[in-house]
Amino acid sequence: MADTFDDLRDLYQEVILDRGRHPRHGQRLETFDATAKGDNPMCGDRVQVWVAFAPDSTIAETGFEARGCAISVASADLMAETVQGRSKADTAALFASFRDMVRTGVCPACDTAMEQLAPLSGVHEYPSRVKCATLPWHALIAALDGTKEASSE
Amino acid sequence: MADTFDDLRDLYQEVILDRGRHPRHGQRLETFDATAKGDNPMCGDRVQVWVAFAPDSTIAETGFEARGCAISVASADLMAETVQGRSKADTAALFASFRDMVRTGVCPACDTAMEQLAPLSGVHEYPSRVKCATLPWHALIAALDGTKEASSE
Amino acid sequence: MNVDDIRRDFPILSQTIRGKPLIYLDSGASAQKPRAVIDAMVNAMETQYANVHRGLHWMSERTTDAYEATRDAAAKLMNAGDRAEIVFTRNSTEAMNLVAHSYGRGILKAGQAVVISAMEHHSNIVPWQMLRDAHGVELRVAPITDAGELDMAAFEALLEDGKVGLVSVTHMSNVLGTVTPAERIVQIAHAHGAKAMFDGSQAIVHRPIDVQALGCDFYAWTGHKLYGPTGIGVLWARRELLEAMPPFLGGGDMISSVTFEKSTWAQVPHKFEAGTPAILEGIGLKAAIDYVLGIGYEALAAHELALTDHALARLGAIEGLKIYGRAQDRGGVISFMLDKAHAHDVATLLDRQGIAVRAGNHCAEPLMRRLGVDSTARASFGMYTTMAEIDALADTLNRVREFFT
Amino acid sequence: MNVDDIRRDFPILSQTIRGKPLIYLDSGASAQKPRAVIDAMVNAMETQYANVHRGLHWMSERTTDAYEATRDAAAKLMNAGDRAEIVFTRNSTEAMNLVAHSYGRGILKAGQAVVISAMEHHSNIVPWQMLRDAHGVELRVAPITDAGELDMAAFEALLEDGKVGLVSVTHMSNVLGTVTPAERIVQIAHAHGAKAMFDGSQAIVHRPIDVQALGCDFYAWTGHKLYGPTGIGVLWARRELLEAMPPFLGGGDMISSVTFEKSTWAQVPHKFEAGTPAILEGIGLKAAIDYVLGIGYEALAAHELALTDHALARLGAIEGLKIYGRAQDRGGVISFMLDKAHAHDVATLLDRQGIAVRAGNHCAEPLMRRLGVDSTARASFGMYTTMAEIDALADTLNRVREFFT
Ligand SMILES: Cc1ncc(COP(=O)(O)O)c(C=O)c1O
Ligand SMILES: Cc1ncc(COP(=O)(O)O)c(C=O)c1O
Repeated sequence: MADTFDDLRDLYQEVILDRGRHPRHGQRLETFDATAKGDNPMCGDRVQVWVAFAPDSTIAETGFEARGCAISVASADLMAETVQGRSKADTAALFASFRDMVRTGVCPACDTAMEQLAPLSGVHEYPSRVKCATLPWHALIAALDGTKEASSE
Repeated sequence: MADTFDDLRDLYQEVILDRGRHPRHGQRLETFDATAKGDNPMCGDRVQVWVAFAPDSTIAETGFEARGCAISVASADLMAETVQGRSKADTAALFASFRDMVRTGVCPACDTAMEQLAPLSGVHEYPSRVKCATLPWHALIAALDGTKEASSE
Repeated sequence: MNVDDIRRDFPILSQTIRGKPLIYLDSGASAQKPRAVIDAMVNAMETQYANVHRGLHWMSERTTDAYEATRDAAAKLMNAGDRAEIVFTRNSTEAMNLVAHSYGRGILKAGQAVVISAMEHHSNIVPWQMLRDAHGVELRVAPITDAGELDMAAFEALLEDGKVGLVSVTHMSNVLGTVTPAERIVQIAHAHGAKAMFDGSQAIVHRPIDVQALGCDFYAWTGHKLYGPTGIGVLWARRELLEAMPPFLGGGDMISSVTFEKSTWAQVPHKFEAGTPAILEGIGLKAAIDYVLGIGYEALAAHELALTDHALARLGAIEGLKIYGRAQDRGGVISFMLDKAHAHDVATLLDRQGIAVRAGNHCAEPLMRRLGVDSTARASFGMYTTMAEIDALADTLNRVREFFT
Repeated sequence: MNVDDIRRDFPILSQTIRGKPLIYLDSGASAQKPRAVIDAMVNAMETQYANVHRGLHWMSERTTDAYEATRDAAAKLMNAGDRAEIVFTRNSTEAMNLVAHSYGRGILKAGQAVVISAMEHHSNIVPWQMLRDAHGVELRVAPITDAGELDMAAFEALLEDGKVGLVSVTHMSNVLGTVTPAERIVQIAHAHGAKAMFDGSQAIVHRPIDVQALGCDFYAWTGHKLYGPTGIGVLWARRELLEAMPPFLGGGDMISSVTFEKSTWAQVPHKFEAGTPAILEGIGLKAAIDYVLGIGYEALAAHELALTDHALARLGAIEGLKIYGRAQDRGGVISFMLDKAHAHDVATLLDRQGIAVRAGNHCAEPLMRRLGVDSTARASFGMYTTMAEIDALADTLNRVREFFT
C-alpha cells in the first residue's frame, strides 16, 4: 500500500512527517523580543513566529504556531532549530540559501546548517508548495526586521 | 474595366447610381409639418427628413438631406417618392415590407409600390449595408411619430 | 449519454500526469474543452477572422455573424426573452463588478443595502465591499445553516426594513455544492422591493437555467466552467434595468456619438461592451453551449447526481474524513478534510497519482471561517467524470490517510 | 524577412473571398493569427489546461507557468524593468478604463485636469469623459496640425497652469498613421508635474517600445492587433503607481485576505487582475510576442516603411483621391476618400474584389469632425502585406472611381 507513494518519499521524508506531526518548537514563547505573522492567502497557511534574543543580539530561541500543511510546520520547526545562535544578517543569508535550495533542489555550498534543512529540498519538484516551506522564514525575517506581517511571495 | 464590378450591378443598379448622384428629393422643405434625424454612428451616415402633410393627413411631400453612401441617398430618394399620398399606417406597413425585402432579397407580396423600391433588394447580400438602406426610413417613421431622433438598428 | 463517447471528445483526458492517467477532479475551478470548442476557435482563426461590428467587408461580416450567434445561443441557454439582455464580459467576476458599478453606483442610493450570503465566492463579496466603501451602500450577510444551506428565515429578516435594493447570492456554492432555492429567494427579494441577482458560475454547469421562470433580475456566469474558453463570461439582465443603468467601461463600440463635450451610448447590450470583444472566445463559447445543449441538461444532471451520490457514499466511508456541506439540493462539488493530513498534503499526494483536486480556501475565506477551517480539499466533477475515477479517488484517499498516520 | 515565408505562417491568407484571393488590408482593426498562436492555444487545450494561481496539482502548476511566462514575454517586449508592472486586461480599452478608474478616481483630485489629443480613439476619450463627469476632473484636448501631427506648442500651453495630472495620448493614430513624439510628450508632461500615458494599440505593432527609454508612466496595448488572440490586452505601469492605485475590479485572485468587514489586496500586478484570467489567450499572446520578436522589429519596420511609401505613391497618383494625414513620422495606416464615391461604397466595391479595407469613423468621431468628413476608407498593413496587394488596391480604386463617374 504505502509504496503507492514511494515517489513521494523525496518530498515527505520521515523527518518531515515526524516534525510535521510533532514539532519541537511549536509553541509561543513565554517571553520574547519580537514576533510576526505570516499569511499565505491563496492556500490558507498561517504562521506566527516569536523570537527571543541573547545579550549579543543573536537568536536565543524561536517558537511558532502554525496552521498549515506538513511541509510548512516541518519547515518552521527545522528553521527554529537551525537559526539558534545566529545574528540577523546570518539568518537572512541562511534564508537566501534555503530559498535557492527549495526552488532548485540543489545546494551548491551546503554547510552543516543547510544540511539540517536539506530534507526540504524535495519541495522544488512541486513549485506551488515552495511557498509552504518559505512562509515561516518570511515571518521570521519580518520579526527580525520589526515588521508585523509577512506574506509569502 | 467596368466588367470587374459586373457582379455588383445587382447592388448598384443604374437607378441607384443615378439617384445616389442626383436625388430628386434631396432638399429640405420650405414648409413642413414634421422632421427627424437619423444617425448611424458606426458608419457615419446621417440623414434628416422633412414631411409636409396633406389636409387628409397623408404625406404630401418629403424632402431630405443626407450625408451618406449611394445606397442610403438612393434609398431616401426612392422612399420620398414612394410614400407620397400615404397615411402614417400605410407608410409603416410599407417600411415593414421594405425591411423584409432588403434583409432577405425576396418580396413575396410585391405591389407596385414595392416594385419601385425593388432596385434596393440587392443589398441583402451585404448585411452590413442593410442599415444604409433603412436609415432614411427610420428617420421618416420617427418624424411621423413625432420623435426627433432615430438611430438605425 | 455515454461517458466514454464524451471522453473521446475531450483530447486532454488521454494525458498522463507523472506517468499516471489524468483524473481531473477540478472542473469546478475550470472545465476541460471538447474538440468542438477547439475546432471552432481554430476554424475562425484559419478561415474567417476580422474585427466585428465595424467592418463592411466579408470577413468582418462573417465574423460578426459568428460572434453575435453566441448571443443567441446564450439567450437560448438561459431562456432569455430578448437577445439584447445578454452582455458579454470577461468572466463572472467582471459581470458582478459591472452590476456593482453600473447598478450599484448608478441606481442604488447611499443608505440602501445589498444582501449577500455567508457562502459567497470572493467575486460576489469584494465588488459589494468596494461599492459600500465608495458609495455608502450597506452590506448585509445572510447566514447559512450547519448543513450549509441558506438560512431562509434569517435571510428574509435582513430584508424586512425595506432598505435592501439588491440581493446577490450564489445559485450553487463552489465549496459546499449547495444549490440555493432561487425562486424563493427571488420572491422574497421582490416582496421587499429588492432586485435579485444570482452568481450562476457553478449552477449553470449542472442544471438548466431559465431566467424567465426564475423571475430574477440579473444572472452571471463564466464561459470556462461551461467547457468554453477563458476570457468570456455572460451577464444576463432585464432589458429595462440595462437601459436604466449607466455604462461601465467607456470606449469603442459602446457609443452612439462622441464629441469632446458629451458622448451618448449605444443601445443595449452594446452600451456595456466597450472595445474589441473576446471574438474568438465568443465563437468558442457558442460551440460549448451547442455541445452542452446537444447532450442535454437532463442527461448531464442525471450523470452528476449519480456521481455525487456515489462520491458521498465512498468518501463518507473513509475513516477520519469529514465532508463539508450536507445540503438537500446539491451539485457535484465536494469539500472534505482528513483528520490526519492537511488539505495541501492531500492534494499533493493525490496529484502524484494523477488525481487533480483543489486545496485551499476556494476564494471563499469568509465561508472557511464559518466552517472553522483554513482550507479544504475539493473534488468537483464534469460531464466526463466516471465512477471509476471516483473510486480511484476514494481508494487513494484511504492510502493517503495511512501515509500520514 | 521574407514575406512569402511569413504568409505561409498565416493559414487564413490562402482563403478566397467571393471567389477572389483575400487581400486583407484591415490589420489595423485586427491582425490575422500565425500558426504559432493557433498551435499554442490548441496545445494548451489539448494537453495542459487548468485554472491558474490556485491549484496545487500538475496541470494547474504547468498552466500557471505558461500563463505567467506571458508576463515575462510582455515585459521583454516593452523592456519593462519589472515583470510585476505588466497587468493583463481584456484589451486596450479596458487598460485605459483601469487607469481612468484607479488612477483617475483614486489619485487625481477634482480640479485637476487630463490632457488627450484631437486624434484619439474613442477608447482614449470616453473613459476620461466618464471620469470628468463622475469625479470633477477637467478634460483638455490638444489640437493637431493640418498635417495631422500633434501641435506641440498648443499641447505644452495646456499644461502651463500646472493643473494637469495626466496626459494620455495615442502613440500612433489609427486613422492618420501619425506617430507622436513620445519622448518629448513625456518630457513636457513631467516638466509640468503630470504623468504620461500612451495608447500604444497601433504603435506596438509597428515599432519597438522601450518604456524605460520613453520614460512614460503608463502604456496600453491590445493583443489582437499584435497577431495574438482577442480577449487579452496589456497595461504597463510603473510599479510605484500600481502600488499607490486602488484596485479596479474586485473578486478572486486580487485579494490578500477577505472578511466581510474588510479585504486587503494582493501584491501588484495581481491586485488588478480579478477573477479567472484569459488563460488561453495569454498563452496565445506569448506565442504572438515570440513570433514578432523572432522576426524582429527592425525587419518589420523596414517592410512597413517600404509598403507605406509605395502605397502613398500609388494612392496619391489616383485622380480625385485624397489622403488624410501627412505626418513626417508615420506608420502603415492610410485613410483616404474618393471625390466621386462614398467610403462605404468604396469598401463594398473593394470587398467584391476580395480586398478588405475599413470604412467609417474608425472610432474617432472627433477626429472626423476635425478633418471635416463623416467617414473615410482606410487601408492598414500587417507583416504579411505585399507590394502586389497594394498595387491591386490602387488598380481597383481606379476602377471604382470609373464605376461611380
Ligand atoms: C489607437 C487605438 N486605440 C485603442 C483601440 C482599442 O483597442 P481595443 O478595441 O482592442 O480595446 C484601437 C483599436 O481599435 C486603436 O487603434
Ligand atoms: C461560485 C463562483 N462564483 C464566481 C466565480 C468566479 O468565476 P471567474 O473566475 O470565472 O470570474 C467562481 C469560480 O471561480 C465560482 O465558483
